[in-house]
Amino acid sequence: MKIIETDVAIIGAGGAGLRAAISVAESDPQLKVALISKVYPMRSHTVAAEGGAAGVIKDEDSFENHFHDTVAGGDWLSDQDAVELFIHEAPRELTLMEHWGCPWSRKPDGRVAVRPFGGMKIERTWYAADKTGFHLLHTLFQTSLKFPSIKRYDEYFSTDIVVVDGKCCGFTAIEMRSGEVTYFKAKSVIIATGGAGRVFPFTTNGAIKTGDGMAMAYRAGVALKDMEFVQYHPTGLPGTGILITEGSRGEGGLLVNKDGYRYLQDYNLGPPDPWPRKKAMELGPRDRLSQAFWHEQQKGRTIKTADGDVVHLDLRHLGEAKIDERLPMVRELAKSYVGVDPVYDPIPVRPVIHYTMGGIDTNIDAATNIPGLYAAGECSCVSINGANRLGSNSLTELLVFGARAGSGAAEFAKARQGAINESAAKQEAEKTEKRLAALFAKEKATESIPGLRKEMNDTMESGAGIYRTEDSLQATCTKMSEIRKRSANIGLQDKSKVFNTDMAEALELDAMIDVACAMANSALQRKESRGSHQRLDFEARDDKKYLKHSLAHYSPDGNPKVDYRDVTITSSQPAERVYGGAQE
Amino acid sequence: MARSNKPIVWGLFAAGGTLSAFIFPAVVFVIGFGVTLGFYSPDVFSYERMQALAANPLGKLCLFAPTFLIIWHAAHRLRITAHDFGIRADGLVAALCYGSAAVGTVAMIYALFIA
Amino acid sequence: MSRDTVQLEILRYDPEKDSEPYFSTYEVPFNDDWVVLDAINYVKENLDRTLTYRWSCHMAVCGSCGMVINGEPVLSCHTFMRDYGDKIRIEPLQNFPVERDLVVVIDDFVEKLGSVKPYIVPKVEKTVDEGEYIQSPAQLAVFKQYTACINCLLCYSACPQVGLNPGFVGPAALALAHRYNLDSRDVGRAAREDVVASNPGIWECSFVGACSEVCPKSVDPAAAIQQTKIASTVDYFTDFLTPWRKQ
Amino acid sequence: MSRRPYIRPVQRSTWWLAQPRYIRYMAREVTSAFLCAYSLLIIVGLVRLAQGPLAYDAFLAAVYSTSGQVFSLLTLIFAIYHTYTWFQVTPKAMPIRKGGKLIAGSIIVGAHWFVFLIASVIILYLVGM
Ligand SMILES: Cc1cc2nc3c(=O)[nH]c(=O)nc-3n(C[C@H](O)[C@H](O)[C@H](O)COP(=O)(O)OP(=O)(O)OC[C@H]3O[C@@H](n4cnc5c(N)ncnc54)[C@H](O)[C@@H]3O)c2cc1C
Ligand code: SF4
Ligand code: F3S
Ligand code: FES
Repeated sequence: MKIIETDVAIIGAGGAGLRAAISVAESDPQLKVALISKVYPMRSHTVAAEGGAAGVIKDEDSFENHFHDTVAGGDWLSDQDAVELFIHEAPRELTLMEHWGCPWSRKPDGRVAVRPFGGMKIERTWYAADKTGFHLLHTLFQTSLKFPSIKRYDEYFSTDIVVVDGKCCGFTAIEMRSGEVTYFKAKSVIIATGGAGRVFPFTTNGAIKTGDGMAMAYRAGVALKDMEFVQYHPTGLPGTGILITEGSRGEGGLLVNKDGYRYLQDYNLGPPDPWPRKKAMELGPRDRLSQAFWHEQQKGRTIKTADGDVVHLDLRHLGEAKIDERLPMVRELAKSYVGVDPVYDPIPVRPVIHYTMGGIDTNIDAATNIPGLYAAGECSCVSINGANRLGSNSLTELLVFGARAGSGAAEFAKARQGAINESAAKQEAEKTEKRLAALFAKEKATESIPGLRKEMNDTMESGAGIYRTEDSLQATCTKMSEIRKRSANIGLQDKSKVFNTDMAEALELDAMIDVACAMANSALQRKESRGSHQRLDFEARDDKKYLKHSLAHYSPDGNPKVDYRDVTITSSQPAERVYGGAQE
Repeated sequence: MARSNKPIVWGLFAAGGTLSAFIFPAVVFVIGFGVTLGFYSPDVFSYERMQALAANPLGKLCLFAPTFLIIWHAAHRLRITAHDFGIRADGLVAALCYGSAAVGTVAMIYALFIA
Repeated sequence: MSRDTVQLEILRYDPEKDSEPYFSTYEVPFNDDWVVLDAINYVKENLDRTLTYRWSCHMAVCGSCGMVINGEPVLSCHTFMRDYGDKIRIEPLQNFPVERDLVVVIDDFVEKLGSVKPYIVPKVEKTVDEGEYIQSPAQLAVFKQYTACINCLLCYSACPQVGLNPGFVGPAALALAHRYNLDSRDVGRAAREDVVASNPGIWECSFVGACSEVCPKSVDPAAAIQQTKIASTVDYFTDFLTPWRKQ
Repeated sequence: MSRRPYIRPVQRSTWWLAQPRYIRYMAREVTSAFLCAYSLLIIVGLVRLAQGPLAYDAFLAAVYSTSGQVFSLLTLIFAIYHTYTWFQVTPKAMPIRKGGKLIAGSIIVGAHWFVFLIASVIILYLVGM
């Protein structure tokens, strides 16, 4: 086994991982940073984010506003100390990105422009046309090239965290091109592996978002927090699940049902003003909009297509010039993938799995309960997003907490006492090698990887979708633990060492099963409706029992133990979430 | 890596390319077909007239400058084209191309300014 | 024309088994809405688990699924089956070593990308507390197009000079250098010239223009390179004529 | 080591036959051969001119001979192709902005052709004067 020694190792080179790497490099150029990613950094899924990143910048806006929008948007499940820190750091991080060259869209006076976003009281979403994530990611990647202390290991697939005597001592990863298992011996480790949308069949998430890092931390003994909260985005293209950014509604796009009626007014989101009113109608929060779709569908007022039911997103009244200036990518995507030019026709859209609010349990410093192990970005749950993330908060989150994880991990690495017990760590690391060898050696596989993956996707959609019930969740939990068992019988048809994607898919499936089990079980046990977690059998929010974070603890049989922790409340007591005209 | 000295030849290439784009079709037409198609009377290119042109300082310049730029344009592009055709002896090719352009330039100087 | 199936001829190469690449043919269902990547995924899920290729976003933005389809470098997630006939020939990107099947080795490109110093060298250092640099929409428009590169490498596959001269820094990297050179916040041009204006830099480009023709994001690297050539030539002569100005 | 990246050979001298766009490129590059030859012809003419009337008239006769005419015709075709390709790419090499907006390439190309026409007329006129 190859051993690579470093001070700080970062798994994942998306927005969060790159930000963390730069943060380490800036805090101490002497520290060696290893940045590991299963794809080249610029392929990370941060690249797909379109709409923008939130941070208070306008004079008429305030930190209180951003705080309140975030906490209320999260249905009071956010930790308010974390939110406070987040909103204060947000404009600083976004400004820093500007200094590093991010081509933010500008106002005529040359200052950064902001646009409205769902659930936000005032425009505070910084954007770079409708390719914000793309620009952030490339700016971060290119800036990272400036630092000689950052050494990248591209296309290394990381598999297991190595823990010795309760402390994190690095992790193992497979170099895709050679198939070789490598032990990264590190004083501190940051997990920044992104979300897990691929657990579901219809998602905006790229093929790489399979929850690997969540599963690694989970198996190593870190709880997965609030996993029942999975966000549907109301406007995905049917068939592919390609996202039509919320920016399109921020610019004034309208949602109408098969009768051309702006149905959101029937769900406490009105009045239907012709202009975009903040926090109302099309600019309501994502959970409410996706749920409204479900109700319309029940009432038979959606439009039937070969790729499922849709509603229409109408941008025509914006005119060609504005669409081309502000939403060029939306136009391009709609034209290519559904054959609709939004200048002339409304775009068919439907809710699509988008974001995992839950993730690796960390404190406000991005640290997990294992000393030396940190997490940031979508894979983590510092708890700013609560039960429903507001659009454009997560790009900012990965900057703020990526940076924080970086400085925390740097401090930890410098202060760490005593050498890593290499032989014990190597022994741990060798387990990965053995597991892999067994996978390659298996001759008679009775389960297929795509087959099992499809079964998982289907049961998650049918049982743990927009609306959930005891029965549906119970069925999914049972099915998931069956899938967990059957997954022991998968094998590889590809036995090559070089760039074996059959193997990668097997490992990803393994991770997704763990994550799915945590989601389904956490959802089953939360007997209330809150944010994105809506139960038809418990329609009300229940603050007495469930103003709490759920914590799923790993169990090999796929039935995690779930316990709870109080939410941190500083200044905002739980209240009703009101949107639409009623808010004023 | 070191900065290249190619700007010298590339500058000539670009200037010659631009100039020839504007005037060369007309020039070729005039020389090749002006008389044979009956566009001009034959004495337009008579020895006396041309001699007078070449004796005039402005005429000298009009003959020399464009031809100079165009031949250097062509020499540089030929060098690259040789490479595109798989000839790898770039040093030799460069010497030949630029060498010929230099010889042409000297010949012109001789014809216009010395002889 | 309605069809039931389409044949995919895919270049295969497994370094552990094959001495050189060969084509395998797969029959896949025809689907009007499918991009070619969907058909390849169909093969991987149903016909051959060993087929190896890269992809992630399925929305033409991550840049990982570049392939040569019927001779033309394209993004397979943005190329529709309906635009092809009954046979589709799929090969890895040209001008890169083939690691396995459709996966090529791009280390060399990543190295070159870094070599042009693709980051802001600020004119005046500002702290975060001093706020953002002022940049007008017009100043932004000057370089915006060159920020759109997704590093898909279709241009490296299309450019013959990349194949003929392995040292050539190449279109995308040079376009990125140009992007920073044009940014009103940046003063790093002189530092970038070491690589950009060297022989393997812009001077290896003979303006074939294929790079811009295949670019899925309208970056137009050919334009970037020609503009850089002009600027570098002007620099060269200014330096030559006014030697005292050189630091 | 199981890695063994396969390097596909590059056709050093015939690569350009692979695609129409490469052929178009090579046609453009080959214009230089004609431009070169014709400039040499002009230079020879100038030298002949310096050598006296006999030499010069022989030169003119060569230009007007059949092979001379064929050569001129070929050169004319390639010269026009050179002009076409050169104008076509100028908007790329020298984009012009006005008020933050790029001026359309077709306008720049059109302006070039316009100047080309005027220049050609002037040349034709001046020579005949
Ligand atoms: C289509 C879309 C649009 C969005 N729009 C917005 C928006 O407008 N505003 C907003 O705020 N948010 C938006 N989001 C959400 C936001 O983009 C993501 O939450 C965020 O980018 C996640 O970043 P990350 O750094 O955590 O993870 P990613 O960018 O997903 O990066 C994960 C990294 O981890 C690596 N990795 C994963 N597993 C392994 C492994 N096993 N071994 C090694 N490396 C591994 C990957 O290679 C990758 O480098 C959007 C999301 C999507 C999908
Ligand atoms: S310039 Fe265009 S073709 Fe080249 S890598 Fe960038 S996006 Fe791809
Ligand atoms: S194709 Fe190649 S030669 Fe130049 S213009 Fe583009 S880089
Ligand atoms: S899969 Fe991302 S560009 Fe094609």
